[in-house]
Amino acid sequence: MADADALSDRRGGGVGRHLLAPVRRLAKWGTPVKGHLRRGDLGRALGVLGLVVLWLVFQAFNSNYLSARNLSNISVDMVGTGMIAMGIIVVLLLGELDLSVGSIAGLATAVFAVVNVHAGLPEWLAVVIAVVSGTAIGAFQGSLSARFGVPAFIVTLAGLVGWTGLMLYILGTTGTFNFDDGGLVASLTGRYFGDKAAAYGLAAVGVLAFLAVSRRTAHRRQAAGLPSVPLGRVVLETGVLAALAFAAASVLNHFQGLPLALLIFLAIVAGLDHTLRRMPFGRKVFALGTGAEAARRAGIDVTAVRISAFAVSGTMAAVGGLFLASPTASTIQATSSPTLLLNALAAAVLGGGSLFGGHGRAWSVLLGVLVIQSIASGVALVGIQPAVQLLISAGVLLVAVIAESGVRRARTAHGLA
Amino acid sequence: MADADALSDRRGGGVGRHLLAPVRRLAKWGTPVKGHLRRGDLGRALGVLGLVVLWLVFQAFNSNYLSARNLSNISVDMVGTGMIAMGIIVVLLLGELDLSVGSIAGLATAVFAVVNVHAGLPEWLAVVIAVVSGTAIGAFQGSLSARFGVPAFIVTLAGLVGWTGLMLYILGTTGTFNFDDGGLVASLTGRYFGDKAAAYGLAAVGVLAFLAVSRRTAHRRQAAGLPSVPLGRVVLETGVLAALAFAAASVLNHFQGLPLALLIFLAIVAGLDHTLRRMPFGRKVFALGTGAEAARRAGIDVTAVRISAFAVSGTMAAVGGLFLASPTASTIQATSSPTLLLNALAAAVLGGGSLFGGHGRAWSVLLGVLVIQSIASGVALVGIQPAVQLLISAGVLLVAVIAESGVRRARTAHGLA
Amino acid sequence: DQPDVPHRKASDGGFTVGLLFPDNQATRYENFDGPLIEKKIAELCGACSVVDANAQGDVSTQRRQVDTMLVNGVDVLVLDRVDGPSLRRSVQKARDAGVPVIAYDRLADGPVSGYVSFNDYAVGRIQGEALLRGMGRRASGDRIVWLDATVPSSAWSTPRVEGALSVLKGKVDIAEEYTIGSLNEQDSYVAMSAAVVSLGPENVDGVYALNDVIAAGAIAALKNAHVTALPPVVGQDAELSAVQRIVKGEQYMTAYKPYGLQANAAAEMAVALGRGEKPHGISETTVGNATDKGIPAVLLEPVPVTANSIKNTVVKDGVYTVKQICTPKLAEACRKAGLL
Amino acid sequence: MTHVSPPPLLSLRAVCKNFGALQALTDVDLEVRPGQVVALMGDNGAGKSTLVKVISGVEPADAGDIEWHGRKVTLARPHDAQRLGIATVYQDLALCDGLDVVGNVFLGRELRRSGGLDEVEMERRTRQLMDSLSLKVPDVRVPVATLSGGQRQSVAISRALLGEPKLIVLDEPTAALGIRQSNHFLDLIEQLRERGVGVLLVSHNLGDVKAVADWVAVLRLGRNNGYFDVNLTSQEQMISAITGATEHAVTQRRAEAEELEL
Amino acid sequence: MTHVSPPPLLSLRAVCKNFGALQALTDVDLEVRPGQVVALMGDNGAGKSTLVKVISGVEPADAGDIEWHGRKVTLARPHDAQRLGIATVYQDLALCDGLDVVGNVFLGRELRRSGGLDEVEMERRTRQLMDSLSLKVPDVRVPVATLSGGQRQSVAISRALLGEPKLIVLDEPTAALGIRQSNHFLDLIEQLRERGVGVLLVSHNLGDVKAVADWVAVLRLGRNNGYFDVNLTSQEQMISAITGATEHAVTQRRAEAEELEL
Ligand SMILES: Nc1ncnc2c1ncn2[C@@H]1O[C@H](COP(=O)(O)OP(=O)(O)OP(=O)(O)O)[C@@H](O)[C@H]1O
Ligand SMILES: Nc1ncnc2c1ncn2[C@@H]1O[C@H](COP(=O)(O)OP(=O)(O)OP(=O)(O)O)[C@@H](O)[C@H]1O
Ligand SMILES: [Mg+2]
Ligand SMILES: [Mg+2]
Repeated sequence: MADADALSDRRGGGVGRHLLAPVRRLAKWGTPVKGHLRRGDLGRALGVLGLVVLWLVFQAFNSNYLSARNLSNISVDMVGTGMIAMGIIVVLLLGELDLSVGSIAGLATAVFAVVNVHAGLPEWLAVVIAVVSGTAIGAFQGSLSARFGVPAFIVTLAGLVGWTGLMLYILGTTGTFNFDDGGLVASLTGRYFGDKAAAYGLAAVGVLAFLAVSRRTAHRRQAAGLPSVPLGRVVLETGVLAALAFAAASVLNHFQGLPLALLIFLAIVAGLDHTLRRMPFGRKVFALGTGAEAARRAGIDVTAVRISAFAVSGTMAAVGGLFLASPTASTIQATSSPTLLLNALAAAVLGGGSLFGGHGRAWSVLLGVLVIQSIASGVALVGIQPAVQLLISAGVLLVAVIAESGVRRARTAHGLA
Repeated sequence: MADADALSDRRGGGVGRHLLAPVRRLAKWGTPVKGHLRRGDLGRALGVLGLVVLWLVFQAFNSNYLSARNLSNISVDMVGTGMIAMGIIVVLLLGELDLSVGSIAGLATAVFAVVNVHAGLPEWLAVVIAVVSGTAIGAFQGSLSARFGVPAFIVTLAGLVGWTGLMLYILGTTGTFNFDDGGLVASLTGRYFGDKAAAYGLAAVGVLAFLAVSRRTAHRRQAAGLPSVPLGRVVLETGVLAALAFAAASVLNHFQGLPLALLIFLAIVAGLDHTLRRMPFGRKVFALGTGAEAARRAGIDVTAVRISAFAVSGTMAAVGGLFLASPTASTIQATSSPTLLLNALAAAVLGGGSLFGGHGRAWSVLLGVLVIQSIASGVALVGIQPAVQLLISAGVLLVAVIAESGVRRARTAHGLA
Repeated sequence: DQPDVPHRKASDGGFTVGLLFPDNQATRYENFDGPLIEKKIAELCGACSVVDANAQGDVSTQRRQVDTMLVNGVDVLVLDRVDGPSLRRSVQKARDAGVPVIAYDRLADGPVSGYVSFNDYAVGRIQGEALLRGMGRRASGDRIVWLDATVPSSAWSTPRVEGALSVLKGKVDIAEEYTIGSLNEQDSYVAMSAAVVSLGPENVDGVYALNDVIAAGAIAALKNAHVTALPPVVGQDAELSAVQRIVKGEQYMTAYKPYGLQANAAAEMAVALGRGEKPHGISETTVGNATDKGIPAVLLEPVPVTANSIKNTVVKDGVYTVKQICTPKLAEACRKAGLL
Repeated sequence: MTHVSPPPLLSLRAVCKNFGALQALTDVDLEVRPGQVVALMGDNGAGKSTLVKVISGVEPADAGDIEWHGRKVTLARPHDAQRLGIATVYQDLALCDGLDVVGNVFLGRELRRSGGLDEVEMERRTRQLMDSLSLKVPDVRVPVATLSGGQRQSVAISRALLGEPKLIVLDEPTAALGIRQSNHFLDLIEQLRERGVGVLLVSHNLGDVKAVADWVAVLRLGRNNGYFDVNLTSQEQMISAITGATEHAVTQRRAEAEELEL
Repeated sequence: MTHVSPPPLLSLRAVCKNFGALQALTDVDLEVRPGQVVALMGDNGAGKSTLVKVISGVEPADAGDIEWHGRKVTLARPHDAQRLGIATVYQDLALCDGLDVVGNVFLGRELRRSGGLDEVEMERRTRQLMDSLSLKVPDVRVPVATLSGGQRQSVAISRALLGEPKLIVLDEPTAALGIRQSNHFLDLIEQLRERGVGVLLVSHNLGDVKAVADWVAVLRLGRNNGYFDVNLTSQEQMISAITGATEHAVTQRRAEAEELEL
């Protein structure tokens, strides 16, 4: 009663300065049960299911589909698109879109070819120049968008056309360019680690790292008195991961071993995942994506973050372009940029990288691009005509977003928004 | 003092129910001076200035540029892109983007050709079917976006690729299709009203209509006790409009007279402008663009409005496609859709159609597309190489958005946001 | 930079020829056709001038380029149309303006005054013959992979396919057949990789590739699949990189179309038409398109290029110099092929 | 007594609403009669705004019955509520930032005349409405995004008052209003009551509530926690119910009273 | 007297801010000293939030001087204000809707440990902070978009209290808070005062202001309209200044006093 008095008194405009006696704590009724359904689980489960169904369907059409050779091919061929998709994820997290990635990829290969073949610079330097020009282009687009407050989709639509124009201009009358098919870029997709220990070793390292990080986090949370993931779940997750990793390693070893391209891809995915989820840069990207003005008021240099994100996207596009150019040792065709963009975006979306800011893990791109490349490979093996291939690509993107939207709704309904 | 008492009393939790005596009205200190700078004026002035500069530059390069023949050509050639741009404006007002317009335009021409030439339906029916298929595609994309809560740029990116695939599929191995070059569609851009009275009459009707509407609005506002545009300004505006309209009519009459395409375009622009600014549908589009949840809570059927807007965009894309196909009497090339999209978007943005919802008049597209087509014509006359043309297209879009952003900021600074 | 030529024939006999090229995917237009035609016209008519434009694969661009050339007052058009919709209205427009149109490489619809191209049936035939020869040398199986384009815009690619089949039918087994969406190496690579997975790397005995770009992608795929003894691959166009692959022994053959002959024929026709003469003297045959019959035509014969005929074909015609072909890395292979 | 009195304007029975595992509303009952001002109070996160959204059709209930004039209705969309005559001022206002004041006030029920919208009449009425409420905005033609917090709230209130709502639901409508505006607004609520409009007022301000409300319904942790006659209940009792200091006494009494009535 | 007292923490002199033709602030002066709670009052649209944004560097002033500890400073970006030790609760809260509570509280000053962010420690401290303020959210790991109005305000307040601000600027911080939470918050302001923190409190609630403020600065139509010692001024005087009933008396007195001081 004394409490209540004090309350009404103060609220009622009295001048007294009673200190409110501590009141009973509210019951903690609101904590949702999250143990059994962590964010993204549903999406990943759906993705894996979809992948399995796809594989079985294509296998029924062509019995070589699930051969070690073809699976290994898929694991290499997906890297180019996957790299581009990872860049797109960063931009999607900002709540923006980069339509120019396909063109940047093409332009980067042209820059590489011209600098290497025409100007005669060594390959490694040409690679650096090509990648840095991707970075610069991304940063340029990002800064235009940030400084003039112009939506990125417009700036990058101009890029989609403009960088293609620049590429054609650089290639000049030749239209296309071949480079050394025994060189550095060509070996990006041509090199395999034949030693069986390589693939298995990588699988083992990955599984152990996962286990170590999970356990350490759980310990620290317990020490801080916070709820933590139960041991059972960690064991389960580690088991699933180990099964997948060693199965994949075994398949790869049945063909030519661990591809260099895959190794690089996994390393970059791991790095990007860590950057996005565990580093301040990633937090800033998320913040901008879900509230640009709030982020600005929190003292975040909004322009810098935006420019960096687009620079990452441009860089990854250039890297992806080099991987895509690697097998044929020739520049990427200018006309293919919309399809490239579409595939990369579909991979990013399929991987569960929500388009609405706030979600999206780099790891999930791995799943997304695996699905996309599995479809591409199946379509090629079955020999579907190109017009229909375009329809299929479009359909896959649509299915991806609709599935993603379903997952998002399920998540919201479970209070995990 | 009695007032103050009542105030503090009530605020302070008293149970009395005094009626607050009327208080002195606040001074109307906040009304910004708007007479001299109405919304959009700055953008339009900048646009006209840019157009004049462009014309002079191209004329310096090629003395045939400002010939009546070329100007008349421009007025006809701009119609296809202009139609598409008008559809884009509606979607931009929603705060969305339709990337598929170029592909829909191409697909519509393919549908027309197949239905007309292959199936042998009469031309008018084939036109209706082609346009309706554009409407249906737009509505389909809009409903996917609305029902699944998927950003339209993704759905329409899938469309950009998918409809091209469908077009190629429809055209089959032929890759292209020709239709009657003396028929209805061909005459869309081929027909002129040679009678001098036609062009001048249209100019006169337009000017008089503007004057009548302005005066009536001013009268009604005065009658309702609201501030209204002063007579002097109306006279000035009418004068400027009359000068422009009669100059244009005279140029057209120096070539072959009033083009049918231009007449249709002006009629559709007028209709769309009225719909967007003076009809409930337009208001709903604006509302959704600046606050979808608020619009929903206001009882607006958000899904229906979204679907309608995309249906308009699809329809206009199909119509634009027919106009673009008209001069060659053949289907539009599948590969041209990104450039088409770019040009239409640039026209929409250049015209001052803000991308951030809330602004954008259909009339301004006229200016935007005139600029775009003037550049296209000039670039062709001067003989610039295609790779550089792509760079120029991209540059124009960038300049457009940067200018638009400048105008927007100036507007905000003048409290007209 | 374009001279203001008065509309009809100038008194000194000089006039302007407009060249319209479709795209720059292939290297030939800017490197060969354009310069060669220009050179020949200069030879035949000193006072004449040439303007050119490239539509970069877009039909609307090409239409506008025709309009522009008419506005600028050219007297003859040499039109290599975009591979797609015809430019019937543009051709008609030119005819209405009194400007004759020569269809170059690809036949356009409308009132065309002349046609210069290669015999596509023969292209297919020599590709087929070479493939058989190459496979015979290996004497393994008879399974070939057929890589072709999706836009075989009827007029020029169907005869090629017929020509090739006329040789190959019954002699080989077309084990896998792929339509390449767009003519680039990446798409070809994807298709060939699929073929290798389907057939097994050791079961590809020959590859029919539409042209050299497709051949390049196919060879890359075979190499990446670690096929050590490459099967014979045939292509078309005699691109420099293809000639180099032939030197290296990766590609078996390319169908070389001596652009010089084609350019000369077109230039002769253009000059004749520009002077108001009939071009029938130059042509050996006539063809018909969708609208017109009896178009005077020059159909030239392609030449197969294999390792031992490089010297006598592309090098002899001055298309490429030995120095261009034999980069330092290829020196060894060049010596083997007798180029160095 | 029950069979002679007309059925309440709005009555909710056992309304539930979950957000995933979180039970925002559990078996909530509520009644509002014409000419009655019912205040809805409760701690932060008690579920008041969720209940408001249920009544406005913005976020339909998961379970429970809603009756309007004694007849069962479904409120699945905002449109459903509006058609019945329910007007709402949301806690987050829900204005279209880019539309001007006139556009927001008339959104969804624009006045028309031959040939399109009647902008002149809408502007005139908006000015009139805002003047009559002593709500001030610099200009009715500026986008609401540029308005101050209180001015925005004024626009939302004007919007709700337009037309002739039968039930007006107000979610903390005076939170951003100035002293004078608040008082004027409270007067307005009384005028509404006199015109027979039902009012559901969410507020944290006991003073305001005591000043205008007839009844106070208290929510606590998503459940009913008391229903008081303002004139017969002390502030202390209400605060106890809101903060949970005493959960039984009052609820008990109310429950018994209800049992008798049925 | 002037030369012995330390310079004020923050002092504004002749600050002006225009939005186009609209003069939102005209020659506004204001001082806050360490350990002082200054309330900023005024009618809706008086310019209070605009002044708050000027002080926080969100919308820099067009003219006028800002001094911090007697030294002239430029507040061109939010970052500038933060570096000085100014923490702000905005009227519109300015939270990142998609980030969770922990993410919002620590936004822009995340804790790090080797290898990245220290999520565990941030979560622990957030829980601690919210508990100590008796501010309740269902879970510190849900996105703030799903929180109730009051819960969101709690997050914004926690955010401002984190670290050791020297000046804390509060724009209607209790507008959405419940009774208990409001009171607890007012206690907190007193604790801040005792720790020597300067507080600028924007509020429409005379009760709250009288309860915690030392001084009341009144804005009217974007200009200073009085500066009162809370203990020496009646509510009526303040209301008059706010609503403009009497514009001279008080301002006059204050102006004279200032002249003497200078
Ligand atoms: N969309 C949503 N998703 C998940 N949880 C939600 C959602 N909306 C509300 N909640 C939760 O439901 C509970 C009740 O919220 P509500 O907004 O109804 O509270 P309130 O009584 O209006 O509080 P306040 O006085 O702070 O406005 C809160 O715990 C809130 O976190
Ligand atoms: N960005 C802006 N553009 C134009 N005018 C603005 C802008 N921001 C504020 N204003 C105007 O400036 C004036 C002061 O607004 P401000 O938000 O400072 O008022 P306030 O005192 O905080 O009012 P409240 O008590 O309602 O929150 C208002 O008339 C408002 O319309
Ligand atoms: Mg609430
Ligand atoms: Mg304010």
